[in-house]
Amino acid sequence: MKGWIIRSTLILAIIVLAVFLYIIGKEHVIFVENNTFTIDGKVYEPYDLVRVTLDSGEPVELKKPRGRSLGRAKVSTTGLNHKVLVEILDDDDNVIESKEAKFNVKNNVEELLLNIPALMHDAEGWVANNQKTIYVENKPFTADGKTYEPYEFVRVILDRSKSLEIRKPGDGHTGMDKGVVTDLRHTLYIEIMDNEEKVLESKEVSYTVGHAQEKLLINIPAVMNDVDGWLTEYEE
Amino acid sequence: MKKVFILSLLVVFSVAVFAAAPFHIGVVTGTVSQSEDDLRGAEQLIKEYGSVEDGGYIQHVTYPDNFMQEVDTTIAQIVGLADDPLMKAIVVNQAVPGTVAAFRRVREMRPDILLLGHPHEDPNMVIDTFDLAIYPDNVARGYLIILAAKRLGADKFMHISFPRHMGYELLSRRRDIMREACNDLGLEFIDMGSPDPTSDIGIAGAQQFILEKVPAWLEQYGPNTAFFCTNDAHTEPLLKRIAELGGYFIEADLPSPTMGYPGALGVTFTEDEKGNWPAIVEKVQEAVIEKGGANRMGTWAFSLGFTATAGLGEHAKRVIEGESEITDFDDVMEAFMKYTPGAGWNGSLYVDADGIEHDNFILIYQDTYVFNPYTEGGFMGMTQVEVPEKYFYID
Amino acid sequence: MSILKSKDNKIARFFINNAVPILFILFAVFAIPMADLSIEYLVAEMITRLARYSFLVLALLIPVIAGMGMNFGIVLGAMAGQVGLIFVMDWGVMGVPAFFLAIIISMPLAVFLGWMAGIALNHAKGREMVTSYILGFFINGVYQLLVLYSMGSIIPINNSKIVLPRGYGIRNAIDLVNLRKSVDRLIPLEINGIEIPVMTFILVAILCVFIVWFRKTKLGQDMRAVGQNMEVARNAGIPVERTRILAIVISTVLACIGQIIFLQNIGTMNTYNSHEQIGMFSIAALLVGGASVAKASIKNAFVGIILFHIMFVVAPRAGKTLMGEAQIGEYFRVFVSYAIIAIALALHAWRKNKEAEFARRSLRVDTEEAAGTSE
Amino acid sequence: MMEKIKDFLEAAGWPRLIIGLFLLALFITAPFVEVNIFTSLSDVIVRFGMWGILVLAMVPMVQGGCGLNFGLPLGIIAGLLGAVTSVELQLTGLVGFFSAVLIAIPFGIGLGLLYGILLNKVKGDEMTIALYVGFSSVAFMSMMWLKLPYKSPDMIWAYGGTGLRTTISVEKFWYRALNDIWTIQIGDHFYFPTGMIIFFAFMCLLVWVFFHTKTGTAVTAAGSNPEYARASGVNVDKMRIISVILTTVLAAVGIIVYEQSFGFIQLYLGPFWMAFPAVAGILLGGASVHKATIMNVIVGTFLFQGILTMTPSVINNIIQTDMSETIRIIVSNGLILYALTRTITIKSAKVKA
Repeated sequence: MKGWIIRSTLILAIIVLAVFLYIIGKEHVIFVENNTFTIDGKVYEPYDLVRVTLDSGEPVELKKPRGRSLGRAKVSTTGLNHKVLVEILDDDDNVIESKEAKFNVKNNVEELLLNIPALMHDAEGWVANNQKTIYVENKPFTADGKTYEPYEFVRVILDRSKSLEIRKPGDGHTGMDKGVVTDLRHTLYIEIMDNEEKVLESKEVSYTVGHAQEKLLINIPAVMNDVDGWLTEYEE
Repeated sequence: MKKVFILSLLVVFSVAVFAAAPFHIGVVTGTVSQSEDDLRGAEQLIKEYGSVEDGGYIQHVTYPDNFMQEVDTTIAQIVGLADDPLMKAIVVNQAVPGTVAAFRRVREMRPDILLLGHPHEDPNMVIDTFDLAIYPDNVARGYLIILAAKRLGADKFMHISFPRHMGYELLSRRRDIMREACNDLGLEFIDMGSPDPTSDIGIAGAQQFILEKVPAWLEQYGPNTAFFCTNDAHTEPLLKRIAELGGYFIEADLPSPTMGYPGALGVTFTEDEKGNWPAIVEKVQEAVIEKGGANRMGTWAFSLGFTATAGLGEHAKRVIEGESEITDFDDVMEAFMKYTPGAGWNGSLYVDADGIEHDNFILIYQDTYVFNPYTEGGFMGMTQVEVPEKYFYID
Repeated sequence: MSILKSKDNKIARFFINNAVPILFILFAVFAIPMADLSIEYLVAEMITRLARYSFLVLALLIPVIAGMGMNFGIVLGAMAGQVGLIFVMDWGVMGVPAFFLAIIISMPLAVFLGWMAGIALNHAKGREMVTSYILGFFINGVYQLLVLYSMGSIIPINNSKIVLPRGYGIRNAIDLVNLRKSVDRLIPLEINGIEIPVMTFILVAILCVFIVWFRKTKLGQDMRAVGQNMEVARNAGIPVERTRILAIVISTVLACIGQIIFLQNIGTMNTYNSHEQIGMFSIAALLVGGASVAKASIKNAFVGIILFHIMFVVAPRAGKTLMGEAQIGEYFRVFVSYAIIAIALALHAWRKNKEAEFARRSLRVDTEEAAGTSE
Repeated sequence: MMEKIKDFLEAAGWPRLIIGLFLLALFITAPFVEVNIFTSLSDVIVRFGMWGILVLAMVPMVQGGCGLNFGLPLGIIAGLLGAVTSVELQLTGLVGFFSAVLIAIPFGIGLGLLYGILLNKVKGDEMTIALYVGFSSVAFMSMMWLKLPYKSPDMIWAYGGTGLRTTISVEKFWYRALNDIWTIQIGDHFYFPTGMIIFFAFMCLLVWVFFHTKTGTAVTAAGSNPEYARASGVNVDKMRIISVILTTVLAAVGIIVYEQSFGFIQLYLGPFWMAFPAVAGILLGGASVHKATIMNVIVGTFLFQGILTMTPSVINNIIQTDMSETIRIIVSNGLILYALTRTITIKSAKVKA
């Protein structure tokens, strides 16, 4: 009896240790971004030069984005509680303004996006999940009293990587699928097919997701017919 | 008198100093028993630029024959090159497992050394560590080999491989592309498993399997079956049987006229044919035609292994001397053309699963050469064919 | 006269006892200058090799005590360790926590595999080495089935850097960049530009203490008894089968940890091959260090790693200089390395004979003296 | 008759019976998955003939008390030297084959002598040392293949450099020289390499005869009980050396037989992989580290090569993916493991006879 208690305690202790190790060791990639941030019609502009220190790591310097640059840096971190120190610099590297903030990461979040202008203005969503779940539906869409019908068989490629195949709802098909994408700017490649998988029609569109949005819904018939409102926030 | 002596001593010294190469290039290849052509490429470089022992540019070392197990030795050999303060570039052909680990250590020790190679390890790791990687374009070849088979008259296509190779992203992807291409071009695709030459039964056991099974396969699937295998050890017996009994062999996994053919068909070479690719192709062609393999068997006219070692070495030298840009596709091809006069090359940049194009990972391929009895040679013109876009999206 | 004789003996005994290291030092004296490698590089390389291999080689000791010979079955432990690493990398855990988490995950698997191997070896008494060798092949097939076909399809693995794009099967190479040298560099120390993996050496030291302590425990004593004579041990009430199984389980678990240490040092993992030759190399190193199938010590392990690996690093370059061709250098390395092991083993056997002779002689002197006093 | 069957069963033992039944099951399944049973049977027989002598080469050393010969590559190298020299001399047909054998034998004796002397120094550790002798001899010969002055255009490299190719085709010389003596060909599919099988039987006979000579019994005595043998005046060390020489020569002959059927001479790493299948074969046949008979060789070679041939063919045709190789590894090594972990009862009566 005594041996049994000791053993089960030991096993329990090891499991607790494993969970603890998982939590403190889990990698969270944090993208620090010095880029324009828009929320509720308000626009926060990026700074010329900022220095960002995450926890006690090496500081990173970010310039104002130019051309294709997104003004970003990638920092790998572990643990759930972080603090960030932002220093706005002038041309001679003098600190004009600085601010320190704290934030938490949920354990199951792989990537975070941290927007500096938003942080400096305390705007909602300055730190957000960088992974967005995109729900794609092949269902009837109604707009301006007109209804666009779903297609027999559709192949959708999210950002040239994740491929989804969706049939018309009914016969056990839900007419819906989802995929996870990272970042804010995305492309969507759609192929309308017949039952022999021959492509009848294809289309490519690009779209942008807001910082704070985590789940989005795309309606295929609406996209194919260029109807506004094909991209909405997803509600369970 | 004394002055003259000192002066002459100075002259002697200065000659010695100036005669020595200003920098060194490390070249790492397999031995002849693993990959002959790779090593011959290194010998070509030594012939041109001299070995470090003789004051030249090239420091050649080899990795172990059973490199899959002796990763440690591969790492030590590569890192050992970086111990030389004059070392400015390291070319590894083929960059077998352990190269990435070694390159990371070289980077830590000597960030100035250029790192080039033909990688075996996962593209994700290679992109982050290599300055330049070249790889046969298995995406395009997945389609083009099937197309060539169809043009030659095959109606079935057999892909022979084993689990360990199917753990390689680019090999596994090529198989799926081949399957899709067979579907589209109307060939039947047969996925065949075979013993792994590095497993318990060894190379001989794996080869014996091929020797025994090809006749059975030809009987079951008919003489219009094209065969393709992912492993070099399987190539030799496969060629022997196809030449004897029928079937098609478009090109090897790492094509070269010296890949499999000389051993399989007992081709004899004289001393004066050595080192001359066109003469070797002709000699192999004679043997293939004699066995009745005309219009059924092919290769690349210039060895990939040879060209990769020599071409990457040449490119590295040009980059260090400021003549070329490390990741400039045209510059790379120019260095390659030096060793393959008149060959048709084509290629693209590797695009990863996230759709990001990497300019330090170049995929290349040469035109397929089919042995035939006509003197004009059998280039298939595969480099002119445009590969349909959809194959690039197949995972 | 007897004093002179014993002095003679001392010198002779010194050479005989240290024949193998002397042979190696002779080899090194010739080969190192020919290899044209800097001393810093060699020292750094040896420190790396010690960090990489110590744990794995030490894992061989306990089955030797139990009379089971060289355990080629440590590849089973290595495979278990790799499975642990795959999971940890999939979950995106990094650094030292990843290291310990991988150990915790793979431990039950290692215990299970060790237990199975132990049972199999109990059915193959006297053929342990061959059986453990084939056991390695067999479990390798099971490992392939698990990693290449089940992971991603039955066992959920989602990280696209680990799983093949086709959706199941682990890639042939996995990047351990998040784990690379995390333990080695936990306590950073650099002497003369040479990095010392302090934490790894602390772990190795703990293991050495454990082995020394273990030998003195009841179980350790039992193992020695079983190793010397199974029948006698059985008659003395020692559960022979159970003791042997425990020896293999401990060895497998240590090998599992050893493989994780090995891979965190290298920083990349060949999913299907990293484990294969672990047994072969560890055993070779231990043998070079002066161990035999029946007797091996901690000292043998360390001496062996240094000597064996110095040869591995130096020989290809020395061979190249000697023969003027790179590939011949490579063959030269393999030839010299293994030929020297063969010679070393022959020398050990010779030493054993000589020692027996010395023992007989001293015994004879003792009895003569004893006889003298009694008269 | 019944007695004989019973005897055979006892000698064969359950593991072999079960593995034999498994093999039989594979043969029965074969036609249903479109594997031609005659081709398969023929393949198994050919492989049996190819491997037979190499497996037989294990026997003298085991009987001499030196354990399983992981140093088989050493003997193989002697054979390769013979084969390569015969090709260099452009000898063809049976003349080529037998001259290869004759050239190989002195090399085999010489190498065997040195090997035997080394093994006598390390009594108790023979198997480990044999492993390393195998490795180092393969590496040493790799250097030699590059440096030996063979010049035949059939054997030199295509592109450059000195030395011999990795694979040399013997098609123009003595391909199937032995196989094709009195070949029986039934239909398109069944081929029986009579000559090779007869040669194997002849070699078995020679070994059997040897072990019934005075020297042969002395070797067995030295192997089974060295102390007793020494007491009765047998020079144990000498007997061990004889057994090692015999093993090495048999391996040398075995590889030439193998090559004439295989069609290629494989140099460099080729010999490296040959020891394992031979060791596995004899173990599967019921031999132990201390005792091996010719019956073990015949049964073991047939079973092991049978499984090696049949498992991939049948499984491949059942599931058409690369997974079949994984299953082959599990099945064939599982069976060897099974054979190894069954207790082998050594019948003392047999030893005396």
